[in-house]
Amino acid sequence: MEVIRQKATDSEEFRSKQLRARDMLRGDLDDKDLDEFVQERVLTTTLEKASDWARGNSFFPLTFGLACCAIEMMTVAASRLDIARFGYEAFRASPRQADLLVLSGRISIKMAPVIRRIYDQMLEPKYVIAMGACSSSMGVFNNYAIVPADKFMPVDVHVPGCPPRPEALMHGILELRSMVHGDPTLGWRERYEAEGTEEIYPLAPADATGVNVFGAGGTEGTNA
Amino acid sequence: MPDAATLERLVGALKASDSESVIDTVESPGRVAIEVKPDSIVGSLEVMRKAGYEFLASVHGVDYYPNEPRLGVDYELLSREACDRVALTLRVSTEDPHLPSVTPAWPCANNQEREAYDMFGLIFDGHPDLRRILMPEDYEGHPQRRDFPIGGEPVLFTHNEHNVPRWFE
Amino acid sequence: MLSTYAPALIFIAIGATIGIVFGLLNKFLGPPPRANSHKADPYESGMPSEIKQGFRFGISFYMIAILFLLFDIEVLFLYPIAVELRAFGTFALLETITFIVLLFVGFGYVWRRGALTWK
Amino acid sequence: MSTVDPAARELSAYRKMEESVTISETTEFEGDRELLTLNLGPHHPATHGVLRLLVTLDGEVIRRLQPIFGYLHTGIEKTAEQKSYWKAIPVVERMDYVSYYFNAMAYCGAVEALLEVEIPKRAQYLRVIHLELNRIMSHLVFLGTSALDLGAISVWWYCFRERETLLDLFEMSSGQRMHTRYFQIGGVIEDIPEGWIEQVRKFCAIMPERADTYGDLLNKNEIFLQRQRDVCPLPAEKLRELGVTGPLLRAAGDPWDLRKAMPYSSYEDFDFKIPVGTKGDNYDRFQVRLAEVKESIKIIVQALDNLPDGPTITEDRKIALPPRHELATSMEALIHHFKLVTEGMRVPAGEAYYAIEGARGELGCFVRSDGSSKPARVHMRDPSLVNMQAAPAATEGWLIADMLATVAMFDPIIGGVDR
Repeated sequence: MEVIRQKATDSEEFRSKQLRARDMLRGDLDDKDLDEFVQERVLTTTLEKASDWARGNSFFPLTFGLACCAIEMMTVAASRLDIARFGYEAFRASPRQADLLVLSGRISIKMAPVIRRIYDQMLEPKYVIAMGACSSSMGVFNNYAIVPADKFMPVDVHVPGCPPRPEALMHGILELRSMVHGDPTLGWRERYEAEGTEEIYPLAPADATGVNVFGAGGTEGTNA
Repeated sequence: MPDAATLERLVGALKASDSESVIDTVESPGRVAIEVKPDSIVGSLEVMRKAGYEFLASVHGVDYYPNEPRLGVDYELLSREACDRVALTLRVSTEDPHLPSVTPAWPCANNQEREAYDMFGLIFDGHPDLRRILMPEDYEGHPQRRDFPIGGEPVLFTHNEHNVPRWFE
Repeated sequence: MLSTYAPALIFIAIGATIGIVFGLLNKFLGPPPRANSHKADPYESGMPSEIKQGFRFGISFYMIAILFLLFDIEVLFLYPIAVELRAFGTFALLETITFIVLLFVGFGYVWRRGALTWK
Repeated sequence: MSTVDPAARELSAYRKMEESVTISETTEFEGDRELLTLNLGPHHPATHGVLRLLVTLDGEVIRRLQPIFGYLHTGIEKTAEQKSYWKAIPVVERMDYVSYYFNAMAYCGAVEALLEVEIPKRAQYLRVIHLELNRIMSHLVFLGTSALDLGAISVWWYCFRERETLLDLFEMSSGQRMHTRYFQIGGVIEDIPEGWIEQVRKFCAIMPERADTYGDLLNKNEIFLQRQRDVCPLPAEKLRELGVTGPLLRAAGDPWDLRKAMPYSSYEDFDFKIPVGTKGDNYDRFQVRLAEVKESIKIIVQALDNLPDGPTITEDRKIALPPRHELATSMEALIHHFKLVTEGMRVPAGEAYYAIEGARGELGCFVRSDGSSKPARVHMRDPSLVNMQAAPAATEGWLIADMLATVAMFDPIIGGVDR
């Protein structure tokens, strides 16, 4: 959205702007000043940016509580930290009417197909937030029963924490909003153009001498 | 934790009803567990009920992995007048994990026996609806046995990073 | 004769066009729908559902629906009276009262017959 | 993410059963009325978590209710066997995620019973205060969400406002809002900061009249009364036979409360009453929990009044970490610290079953140790798993709306059920 707000350089100019706005409200501005006043404020944007702007500011989250993070998700919509200030308090129960799926809790292997089906049944501009460590990366329970969300569905924002504070989830949703508006907050690598500096062996040499603290490193956890 | 006298009385009552049912009593701080033969568990629980222990708090499986017979089942009993707890245990081997179900006499053990079946593979004969309760019904293996791998994913270190190339995407 | 009905017709035309336009707007504005197999499945709280279109439901649902429809339409008749009650004079008021009393007689009958209790 | 076309892959018996929701192939008939089997499935606004209710309906009347669990099974008991004793506390706390202090208390109690360690009086009082605060918070979450199910959303706003003040207290005393890991084996991690007692007193001053406002909001609400009074009652004998404990049993008139019957962690020092219902219907279940909030406040105030001084964790260095400043001076403290932090404490072989009065019933923890530094078996007897066995008995023959209100009153926490 090309919204160019000129910073008020000094207080007089700010004061004159206030007076002009007051005259405009009183209807004393004549046509030339009025045209210039309006000219300054007209938003010029593309249709797609406008619909993104509307979509980003009006997520309809799905009431989808799995485990402990669900209680913190309820707290986000409750009185102290109110998500209604951003317009997201319309929690819809059916996936047909919701466009934001917050995976609040740990995803067990019995629940994964159900979540995938609900995600498929949601309508098209849909976004997913993996709230908490358990849905992002199996968190505390690295065992047979838990599946991280990335394994079976695309996730847009991962909110760390176990359970994350309501402010953290709020920040995650606002991150998603800025992504939907088209200017995602850049990771530190993009911001400082530091791609390619990851210290990764492209392919570990056969005689990797790294000491294997973890044992054979196979699928079964061998620190039993 | 029943004192020595009541324990003697209980074991005597159990022996009276079924002579060789009691195998031994396991004492640990704050708890007494009377081990009985697997197929005399329903009778023993009835004896305990008459002796005042009429609330069956918990039925759960235990895996005594190194020593045989491997699988055990615990019945935690509570007497409300005497405000006292005692436990009946039994041991079953993995080759023949069959034992009589107590659900017909104690309906409170229904879900818990299904969970013991699901987690340890203990087959309760006579249980009205013995299906898996926690794992998906087509899941092979009983997860809480000691030899079942914990699963999950290995933690990524520099030495095993190449298994998951470009994980940072 | 047409001119007398002109406002109503224009009103219907505008209503229809707005309805259709909003119905189709999503085809152009919304993102292209990704066809995947499960989207059209009926939603049954996450489980695969077997409810086909023509599944039959109990008579009580139908009874309650029809009764609601009956008593709801009567309110429709009260609107024009309420708008111009002063112009129609007290005769219209008496007529409306008898109309409502008749309604209550019907409601009493339905209540006594037990059509409202859920079987 | 290649979504394989379901028809192509070979379906196992369970998937076939899952794909077609009606277990019996033909639709059932009861006399001339056709029954419909429906899923109030894992994702449903009124099931308080991922509880799946397979319901067989005759119109709106329920003929058969079958709760299906397992959609939140996290393998906590298996994970606890991989961790050393004091590392298992955070894992155990995440089972019943609304009353997390109770899980930690049951687990620590069982391990302390095995170790036969003596808990200092101050630690016992601090534990009782935190347990009762957590009971109030658990009843507030129950009250808010079940009133939400019956349409009274304003009660939900108020309850969560109180819950926020409670979480501030937990954060002040332990640094974290939920799953605080404040209970350590042998006592509490550290003493409460200054000003905490005043904050709790301020909370205890306003909470009783807040509880009355919730009562006034709902007791005179005709819709709430008609949907709760004489709905799905269960007599006490039936509940006892099904193993139900806690507020559900007390609502049916049976005053069994472990805090009074078999007091633990110095509950015998406080005098408080046990709220008991008469008919055992939904209205009694709601009232019993509301009255329990007031009783818990009485306990907290008494515990604060005569909170003894002294250590907040056992002096036995084999179990409790030595204080930091001692590490600089004494060698044994360093050795104890190093041993505890690396391998953890060794618990003598044995089995222990320690039961406490959780917010939903008897919460018992069975710990078996084989002498090593990792528990050989941790099992949590969760009240919700056993209480939910009474749900089919309570709701058969009632309408769907009553069933949803009853499941809300049973207050199952699926994290505790599925472990």
